[in-house]
Amino acid sequence: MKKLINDPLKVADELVEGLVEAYNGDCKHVGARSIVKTDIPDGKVALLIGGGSGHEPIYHGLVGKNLADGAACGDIFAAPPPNIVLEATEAVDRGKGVLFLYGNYAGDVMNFDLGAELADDEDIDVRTVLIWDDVCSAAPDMKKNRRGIAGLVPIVKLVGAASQSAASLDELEAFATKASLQTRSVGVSMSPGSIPATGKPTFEIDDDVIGLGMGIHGEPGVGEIPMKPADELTPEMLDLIFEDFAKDEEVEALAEGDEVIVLVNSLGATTMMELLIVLRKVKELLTARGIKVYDVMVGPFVTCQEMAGISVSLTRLDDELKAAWDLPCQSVCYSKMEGRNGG
Amino acid sequence: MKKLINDPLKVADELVEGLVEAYNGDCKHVGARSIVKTDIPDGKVALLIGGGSGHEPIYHGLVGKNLADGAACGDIFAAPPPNIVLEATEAVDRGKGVLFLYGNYAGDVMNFDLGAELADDEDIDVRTVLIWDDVCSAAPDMKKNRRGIAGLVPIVKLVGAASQSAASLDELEAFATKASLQTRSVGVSMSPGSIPATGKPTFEIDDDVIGLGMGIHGEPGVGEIPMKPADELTPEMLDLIFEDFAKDEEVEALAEGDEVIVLVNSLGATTMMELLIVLRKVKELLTARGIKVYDVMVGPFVTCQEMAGISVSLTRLDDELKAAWDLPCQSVCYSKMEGRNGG
Amino acid sequence: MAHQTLSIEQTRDMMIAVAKKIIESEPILTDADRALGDGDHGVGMERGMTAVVEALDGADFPTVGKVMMAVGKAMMSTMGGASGALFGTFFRAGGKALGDAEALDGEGVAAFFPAASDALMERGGAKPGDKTMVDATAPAAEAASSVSGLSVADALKAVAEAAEAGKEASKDLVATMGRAKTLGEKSVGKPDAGAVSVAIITATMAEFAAS
Amino acid sequence: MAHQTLSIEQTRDMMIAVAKKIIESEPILTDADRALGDGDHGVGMERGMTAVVEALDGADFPTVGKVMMAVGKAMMSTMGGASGALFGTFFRAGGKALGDAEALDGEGVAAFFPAASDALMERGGAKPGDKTMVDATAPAAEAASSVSGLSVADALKAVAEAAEAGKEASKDLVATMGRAKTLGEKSVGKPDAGAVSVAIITATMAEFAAS
Ligand SMILES: Nc1ncnc2c1ncn2[C@@H]1O[C@H](COP(=O)(O)OP(=O)(O)O)[C@@H](O)[C@H]1O
Ligand SMILES: Nc1ncnc2c1ncn2[C@@H]1O[C@H](COP(=O)(O)OP(=O)(O)O)[C@@H](O)[C@H]1O
Ligand SMILES: [Mg+2]
Ligand SMILES: [Mg+2]
Ligand SMILES: [Mg+2]
Ligand SMILES: [Mg+2]
Repeated sequence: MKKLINDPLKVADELVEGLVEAYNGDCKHVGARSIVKTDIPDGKVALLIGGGSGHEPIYHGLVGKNLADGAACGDIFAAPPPNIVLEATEAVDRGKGVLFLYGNYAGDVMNFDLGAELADDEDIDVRTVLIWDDVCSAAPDMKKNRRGIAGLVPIVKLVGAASQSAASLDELEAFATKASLQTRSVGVSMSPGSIPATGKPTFEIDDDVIGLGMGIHGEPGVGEIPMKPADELTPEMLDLIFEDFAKDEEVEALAEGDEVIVLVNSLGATTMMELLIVLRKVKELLTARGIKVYDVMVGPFVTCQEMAGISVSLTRLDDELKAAWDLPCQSVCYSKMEGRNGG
Repeated sequence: MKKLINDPLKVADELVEGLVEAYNGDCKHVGARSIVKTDIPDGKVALLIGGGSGHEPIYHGLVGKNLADGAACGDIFAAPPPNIVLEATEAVDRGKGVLFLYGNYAGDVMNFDLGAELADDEDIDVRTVLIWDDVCSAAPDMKKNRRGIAGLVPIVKLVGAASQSAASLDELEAFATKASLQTRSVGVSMSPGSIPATGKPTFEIDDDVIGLGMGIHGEPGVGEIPMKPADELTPEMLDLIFEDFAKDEEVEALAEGDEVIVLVNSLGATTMMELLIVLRKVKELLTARGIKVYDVMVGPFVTCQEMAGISVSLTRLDDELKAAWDLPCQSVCYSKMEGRNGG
Repeated sequence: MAHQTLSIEQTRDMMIAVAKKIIESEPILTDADRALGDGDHGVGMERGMTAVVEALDGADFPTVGKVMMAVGKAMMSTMGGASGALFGTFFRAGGKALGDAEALDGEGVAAFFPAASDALMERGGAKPGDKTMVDATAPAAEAASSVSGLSVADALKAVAEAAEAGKEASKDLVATMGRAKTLGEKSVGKPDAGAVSVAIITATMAEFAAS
Repeated sequence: MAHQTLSIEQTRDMMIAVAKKIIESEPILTDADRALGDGDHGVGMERGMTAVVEALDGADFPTVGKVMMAVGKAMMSTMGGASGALFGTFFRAGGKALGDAEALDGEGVAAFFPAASDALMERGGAKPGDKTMVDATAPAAEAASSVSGLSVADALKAVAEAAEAGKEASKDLVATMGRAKTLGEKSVGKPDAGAVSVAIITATMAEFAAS
């Protein structure tokens, strides 16, 4: 795969420099590889996100107006080191503490935890809420072992909105925990992306199969299933989500009258055309169950280079989450006007 | 390339159905294959866009709040037939006439013109403004023969905003003509997309070359150049744009103090990572010339399936265009809050 | 025996025969467009002519002109792309030129093809020599201008021969218009896909009138 | 001749020697991680140890513990990924356990490895048998617990032998943690990449102390 880059080892640094330019002054580059908003008000409870690079527009693309205050960026597919986490934490802190909100991957947890320890040495109050929305990566009773995938986007959107008015770190932590708990995703992979530095594929998969529940780096999921039409695959994906809401004691089953945010995400090379064809079926299946669509997100939000594949995420909303959703937001990854589509 | 679709011949119809669901009630399906806003106020000067499908999120993804009122959608890579154009025209008309705004391709011009003739039979006042921003597709003195590429997105954004308050079709036509005239793009191709119905590539290109100025369907441009680093390619692309503004008698050369919208577009498989690395260089080159960046758009807006390649577009703004830009907008293709990044 | 004139019903049945012939020729048209264009002409014509059969089969028309306009409307509204608009324009303009005639004769043929070909050139901006369907329609129109005295059978025979000759001559031309990839010199030696369609359409009309 | 104790400077030079040895071993580590993991361990360790050399070369430290903590900080802040945090934790915790000692002796070795290995297990959640670097650090810690009476040379010799044995034993284990692709049974027969790093680190420390 031809890639428009310069030094393959400087890709992560250069893309973050470009990201700062995309914000055109609303964000600045901090420390080794962090991006932070320029106008965080004093006394704001801060929201810090982050993770490995190479999955753009997340993670760092979710810094923005009514979104995250900053992001600690790792190298390609690698967690940000603790010193970078510390630099970002110090830059976003306004005396009310900092919420770490990121996807549940071993490397990220270890590095963010070390960063939190370093921040603690600086007397900065840090809490962590992990995102583990990928229902195919562990059973419901082991859900804290699950990976974080595209569900991160609606979660950060909601928590970012809540952080604008959160009275305390406790309050924001509780809100984020609820948003994370109510978000579940299922992903499928069709072909790998390539590693920028080597050009090598991130994993192998046969032409006639789909990796059901496979992770965005090729991590194992439910297993391989035959390639099939969108209208046959979509129900299988949604059933896994419905099943998970039903089996998990910590949440109610999805029921008639529930309102959800629907996210249909492309992992990179899968086209908007395909996402829309899948969305069409998702809407049909939700309507059949009497589940209301509060708003829709569709596009490439969580990618792995030119990987082909999609994920479907549902976030169940209550009135508090709806109010947070309705806030407008602006970022490289996701922007919206006040309100919602169809509102 | 594996594609998540159903009947390959129904792709265009099904994706438009999905698009309607993405709007969650803000848009409706009209006639054979048009999408139209549900809340077009009486007496509004209407804005109609359209073109072939398969390039999502454009064209039909630019219908929305403060954007286009409707879109006439063709089959994959094919212009919408005149009857579809007529159906869309009748659906958006509110008695003040309809502006057709679309990319300059022979098939589209013929079909939209026929549609305009049919609309004229129905006493609907129609004007047409063509988008021909691709500077590599014809010399400045032949610019009406140029193809329309990614510059369509900022143009529709601006004209959509202006259409909210345009007093007459004349006024909107003049505004659109100015926005189109001030927008210039250069594209490069690295690898083809595939035709959904056949799986065949849309064109062939060697592994070690880039198609400079090649069209989004593989149309001929400046020619093939060796594959090179982003920081070497980007100046070549921008120079072609600067040169064009300088050579074209109809516009002033880009000069110190000018303010522009910068769009770095992916044709599909090219990653946001690469777009940001290119944007970084674009910003450096504009700054060196004293050209101010008013706002930035970066992402896959005008695609051709999983084609690899990018385009860079510049739109020079005056106060009238700036005011239109600052309006918020909401659509599947592009959404923003009030104001601008860095504003 | 060869027809002197064609009634409205006969004209309708002639165009149904034309449509079926084109549908059957899809592979030839696909190959022609694949060689020089983007390869979708055969499928597009098949889609358009299938709609033509649906529109004409068992339908009644007040004039022969309305039959031709129905052909144009069906193609225009189902084919999409450049050629849908072009063939739609061709048959609609030709049909209009037939006025309120209730039979097709040599005079009708002499009125139809020049009007149809001129409207096509007007719509598409192509001139003879650009290696488009115009290289078949222009000679056909030229031939038609001198057939007003003949039977519809002889008139269509002359038109079909001219279209066939034009299609053959298009092999030596260099492609320039309306294609994804402009092949320039590489296109020499192969006929233009749209010209092939025009030759098949006129040949089938002539055959029908002769039978 | 073998050292009884190592001064602060000698400890610093020992860790510089360790860093250079790892940098030189990059291909071995890359292969090991490519076989079982995502293949980036060699490059990561090279990046981390290059930073270690920069941090230690010509620098003065108040205690031997601070030398080790500097090693941990350099690795932690440049490697990224799981192993950066893990090695950072390992050396920082071990260094803290050395208190304000101004020389490294058998007692120091006995304090360093158990503290370092426990903190590593605490951080990563892996236990012996999970086929991680823990399968080299845990035996090393075990061996270290009984060397407080020995010279630093003999103490590190015992630790290195245990780490080497643990690395070898890791070949028979089934991989379960911290990898993009979990290979399960397929991983049997090959040593864990991190365990290979630990074996090289301890062996180089022992060599230095023995010389
Ligand atoms: N501008 C034009 N004027 C006349 N004929 C044209 C023009 N552009 C294309 N054609 C005809 O259309 C044919 C191609 O038709 P088709 O493949 O169905 O549409 P498209 O070119 O949109 O793929 C060409 O072989 C040529 O005869
Ligand atoms: N949870 C863990 N506990 C202990 N060691 C681990 C853990 N996860 C990974 N490792 C060690 O890290 C090594 C891989 O390191 P490296 O490839 O540099 O990082 P990554 O796993 O992020 O690619 C493995 O061989 C293993 O020894
Ligand atoms: Mg064609
Ligand atoms: Mg075509
Ligand atoms: Mg690794
Ligand atoms: Mg790794």
